[in-house]
Amino acid sequence: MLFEALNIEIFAGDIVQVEGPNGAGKTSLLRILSGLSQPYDGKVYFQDNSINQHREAFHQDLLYLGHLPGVKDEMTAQENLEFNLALHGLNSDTAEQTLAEVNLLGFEDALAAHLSAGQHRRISLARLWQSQAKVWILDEPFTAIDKLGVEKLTQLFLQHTDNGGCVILTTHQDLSLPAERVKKITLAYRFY
Amino acid sequence: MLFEALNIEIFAGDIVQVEGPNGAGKTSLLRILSGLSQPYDGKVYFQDNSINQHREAFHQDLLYLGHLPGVKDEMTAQENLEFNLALHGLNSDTAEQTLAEVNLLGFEDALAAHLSAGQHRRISLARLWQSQAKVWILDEPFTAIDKLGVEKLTQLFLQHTDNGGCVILTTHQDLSLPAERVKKITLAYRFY
Amino acid sequence: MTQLSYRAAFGLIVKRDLMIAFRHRDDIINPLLFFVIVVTLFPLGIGPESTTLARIAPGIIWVAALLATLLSLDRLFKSDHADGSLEQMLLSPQPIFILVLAKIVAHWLLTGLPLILIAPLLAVLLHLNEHSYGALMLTLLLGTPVLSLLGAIGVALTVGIKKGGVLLSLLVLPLYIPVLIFATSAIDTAAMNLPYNGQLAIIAAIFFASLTLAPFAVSAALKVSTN
Amino acid sequence: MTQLSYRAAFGLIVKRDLMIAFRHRDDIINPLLFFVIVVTLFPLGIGPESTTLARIAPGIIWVAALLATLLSLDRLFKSDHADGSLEQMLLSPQPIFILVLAKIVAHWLLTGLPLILIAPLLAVLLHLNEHSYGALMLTLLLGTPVLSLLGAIGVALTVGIKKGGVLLSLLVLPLYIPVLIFATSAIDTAAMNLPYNGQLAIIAAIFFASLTLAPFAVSAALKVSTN
Amino acid sequence: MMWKWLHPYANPEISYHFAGKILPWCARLAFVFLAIGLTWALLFAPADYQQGDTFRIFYLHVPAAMLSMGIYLGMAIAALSSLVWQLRLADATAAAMAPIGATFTFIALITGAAWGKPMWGTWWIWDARLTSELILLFLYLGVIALHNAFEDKNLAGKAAGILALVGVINLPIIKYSVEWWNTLHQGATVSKLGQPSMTADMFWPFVVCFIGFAFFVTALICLRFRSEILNRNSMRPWVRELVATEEKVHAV
Amino acid sequence: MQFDSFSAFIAMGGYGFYVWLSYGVSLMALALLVFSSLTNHKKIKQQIAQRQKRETKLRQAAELQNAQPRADISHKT
Ligand code: HEM
Ligand SMILES: Nc1ncnc2c1ncn2[C@@H]1O[C@H](COP(=O)(O)OP(=O)(O)OP(=O)(O)O)[C@@H](O)[C@H]1O
Ligand SMILES: Nc1ncnc2c1ncn2[C@@H]1O[C@H](COP(=O)(O)OP(=O)(O)OP(=O)(O)O)[C@@H](O)[C@H]1O
Ligand SMILES: [Mg+2]
Ligand SMILES: [Mg+2]
Repeated sequence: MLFEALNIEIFAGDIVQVEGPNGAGKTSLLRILSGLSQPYDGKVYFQDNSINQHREAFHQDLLYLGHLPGVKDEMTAQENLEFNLALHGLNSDTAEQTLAEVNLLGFEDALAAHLSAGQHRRISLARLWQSQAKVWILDEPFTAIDKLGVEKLTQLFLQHTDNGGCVILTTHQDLSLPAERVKKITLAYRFY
Repeated sequence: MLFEALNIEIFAGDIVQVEGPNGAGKTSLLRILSGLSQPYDGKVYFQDNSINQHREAFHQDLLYLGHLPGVKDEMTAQENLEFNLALHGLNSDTAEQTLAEVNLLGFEDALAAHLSAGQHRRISLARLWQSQAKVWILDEPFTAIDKLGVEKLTQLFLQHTDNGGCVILTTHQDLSLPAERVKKITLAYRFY
Repeated sequence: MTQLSYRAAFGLIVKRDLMIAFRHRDDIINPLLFFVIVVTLFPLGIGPESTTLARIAPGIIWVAALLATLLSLDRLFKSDHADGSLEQMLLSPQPIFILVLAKIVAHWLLTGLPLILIAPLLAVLLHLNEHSYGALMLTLLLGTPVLSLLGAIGVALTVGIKKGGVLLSLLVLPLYIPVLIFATSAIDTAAMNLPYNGQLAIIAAIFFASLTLAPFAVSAALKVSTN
Repeated sequence: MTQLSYRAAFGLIVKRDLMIAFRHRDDIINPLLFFVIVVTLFPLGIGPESTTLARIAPGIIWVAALLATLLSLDRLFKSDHADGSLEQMLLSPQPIFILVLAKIVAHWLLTGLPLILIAPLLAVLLHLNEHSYGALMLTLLLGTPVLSLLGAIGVALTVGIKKGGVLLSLLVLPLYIPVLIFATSAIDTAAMNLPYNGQLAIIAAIFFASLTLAPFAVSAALKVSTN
Repeated sequence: MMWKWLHPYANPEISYHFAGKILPWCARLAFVFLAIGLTWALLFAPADYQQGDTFRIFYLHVPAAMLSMGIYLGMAIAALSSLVWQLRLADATAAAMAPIGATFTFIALITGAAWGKPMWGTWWIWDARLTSELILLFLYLGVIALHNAFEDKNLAGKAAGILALVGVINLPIIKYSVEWWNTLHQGATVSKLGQPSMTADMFWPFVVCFIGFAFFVTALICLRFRSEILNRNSMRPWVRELVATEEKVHAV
Repeated sequence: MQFDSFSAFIAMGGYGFYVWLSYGVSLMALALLVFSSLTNHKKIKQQIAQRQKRETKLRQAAELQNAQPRADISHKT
């Protein structure tokens, strides 16, 4: 049992940073919110509907990125992005430009197997630039990303929330955002 | 070809931070320095001996931690640490205290499979507190580690170099160390 | 953002899986070679007399086909799970049923079909009775899709488990037994120049049953095992 | 810091591998069950006549043993590679030769030995000739370590490759053929109540040769494939 | 010393150009010998008094069978020298040889089978020689599959080299074991591979064919060796220049 | 010449199928080997050329990026 009597409401326009030491349960919380894990007790609602009952409608509005990038080594950077976009019903024609956004220009045709840890991560993050989902749930999106990349991502989050989206993320780094824009949920370390 | 005409000498007492954007070749460089990869051209020397010819002597003085923590899910935190210590010829009797150093007190008997990303990483980092190796090569040691943990590690690096060791590490975060203590090697993104 | 049509979603996944396999053409060739090598192990272990070999040929070819399919099952979901793509698929707005069916079809195209094509060669090596060739091909044609469909359930159940290799075979091999029995019995019957429609009909029934039910079982299993 | 003695390093690794296996007892039981299931598939695929079965029993038991070992080989280095422990072992100040030998010994204790213990049961199922039991046990005793040793070379070569499963069998099965041939031939000879020392001596020679050479090949292969 | 003499050929650039020079000559010689040899074999060599015109398969079958084994030996020697003396070029050679050897093994098997059907009444028997040829094919395919599985061709060469060596140690054991096995439970009653009575007018076309195939193999090894060298040295300036100039020639 | 007529040559004393099967399959296998060796060689060269092109593209992109801030400064002053 990691958390008890946790009651969160997240509105359009929120950036929510889930904080807590290692092992506090951040990943577990995000997986429950996205519907990947079933909570031991309790429910998750999206626009007043339980996410389990309206799976497809919820997923239409959800973008989740976990610890693993979900990038296939056997496909090129561009093919990976195109597949990801198409799978989520997005237009995949502009994949090349989107790759430029994440600084992968010139690597479109490189097999993902030949890219570094951070470059992998960038392929999966590229989807954010095209996404029309309202809810972004990101588990440590800055892992392996260099400073410039972190800066660019943070700006994107701002823009997304300005347009009425919301972002729920975990990270151990400080966000370079005005404090009033970020809501924090701090999970403490529970010794059962 | 990632780097050319790179000529580094590292002395006892140095903390060397290898910097560079994603895909610059930091991981590749560290793997070559530790002898895990063979360079395309060029050589690595330790105390005037080529590391390939004096493998065991070099490994006696080396501690390398890569992107992967090297922790077995099937063993408990303590068993993992004890094995790691014994494998490197260290005394494994004090494993329990060492786990306390990395804030895993109370998790000694938890199977590693049940621990979070950061806790995994902590098990593998725990070895640093016991290590008598002179050269520490650490690839993004702060990944998934919370702020307090980062602080504690940084202090340990200082202490290690004060005692005549040296630390070579990569990280995308800034080290909270006086600038004169840290040597930086900046790998640029080479467009071949 | 538009919801993809079911056909488009199905095609998208099949195309991707075929592309990945064709990038490493060995992925298609290796299970085939495994099939061939396993079949040749038996004469080496049993002895070269052609009458004995002919007698046991249907059993050997079918057992080898089961094992080759089994080894190739990993390709179905394991690597997608390991790199996080499976998670992304489950979170996509497409019906899981379609995604699963597409992956199974791609798997059959990549393993079942090649097995069928190479089987006559192995039949020659084992001196299979010449009346049996038709039955061998027909049973493989109807039977290998069943292997992919039932196998998918096993993989879906074990995908979250690290060392699933042997566990998977434990789950799946017993499910394969009916196909094995009816298929070899059809081939044996054909060798005696008797009609084997009965056995074929049963295999066909098994095929249709698993085609309609397996994708649901797989979807449910995936949700559980990625929890 | 003291350099561990070779014996201590050897013991450390063996102990660890055994411990990991015993944590998930399934790891030991599953290859065994696979062995049993594969053997039982044959009566189902071939038919129940006891003379045919007895005739082919040695071949089937041995082929099933090869396949069971093959499937369990992953345990040797794959998971250690996936979580980074292999890297740590290669960077430890212990001679790689010792570490490799220890891992192979642990693997044999966990798969070869149980196979030997359960083999008589399967021999009964297949109506093996009663003169052959001794030969079956002796050939398994000498032969299964060879399977672990040669298999280790294959795993070491493919450890860095993602979809190594089938590739591994391609590399390893041809190398297993001599053991298969001599072992089954010994059992067949024993069934005729003739002496089979010749075959046993050859298997023993293969065993000693691979015991001395395989660890070196494995070390070299590991260095290449983790590069 | 020998090493001094070998030294220039251990340089990839020099050996690339050297292979490029001998390639056309080998190709021409192969063409001439094969044209003469195969015409001779098909049109002018006498039919065997027992086997009739099926004997014309002999002129393909035996050279292919002999080369299939010879190439494996060559590959293993190359792999050994690469491991012992760290000659990077040697494992490029070994890698170049594997697909060629596999093709010849395949030809030996197919021609043998096509010969066996009329002579023995069956495409295949589990005879010692046949079985070990089949296993040889598996060993080749293993080496090729392993080589393909690695992205980095330098590593691929080393790994495939280790496997080729392990295989070559096993080859005599396999051969011996298969013979042992076969003599022990020999049940098939088909005639053994007959030692044909070779007359001169059958022998000479065979020799010409064999030489032709040998040149053919050498030419192919040169060609594939060149590809391997390029693949392994793609970052070297000389390769980049070479490719760039050829690109320009094509563009014009 | 061992054969009286072309049809006798094709028939090969009744063994035509086997002889021509052998020769046909062998020639095809060898042709395939030659073809794949040649295309492989070409493909490798193409890959190297393609990579070179990509690198020049990247280098130009990098130069452009480096040039831009300077252009800004000159604009201001
Ligand atoms: C698939 C079937 C066959 C295979 C795999 C096969 C394989 C071989 C091999 C490995 C050799 C050895 C070459 C050497 O010693 O250097 C050989 C030689 C030979 N084979 Fe076959 N063979 C097959 C069928 C046949 C048949 C059906 C015949 C004729 C009836 C035949 C006639 C010969 C002859 C005459 C030689 C040369 C013997 C010598 O002088 O060493 N082979 N074959
Ligand atoms: N297996 C590989 N084959 C070919 N190229 C590779 C391979 N692995 C990495 N590279 C290339 O080498 C370069 C350096 O990779 P490396 O992993 O060393 O980067 P890094 O500096 O550690 O990056 P990050 O900060 O993202 O971890 C990358 O540009 C990548 O394209
Ligand atoms: N499979 C599991 N079985 C049992 N307990 C688990 C399992 N996975 C995680 N836990 C426990 O749940 C707690 C929370 O884990 P979680 O991964 O959510 O942490 P986290 O906050 O994401 O940590 P980190 O910052 O290290 O990523 C941990 O204390 C861990 O012990
Ligand atoms: Mg986490
Ligand atoms: Mg890195």
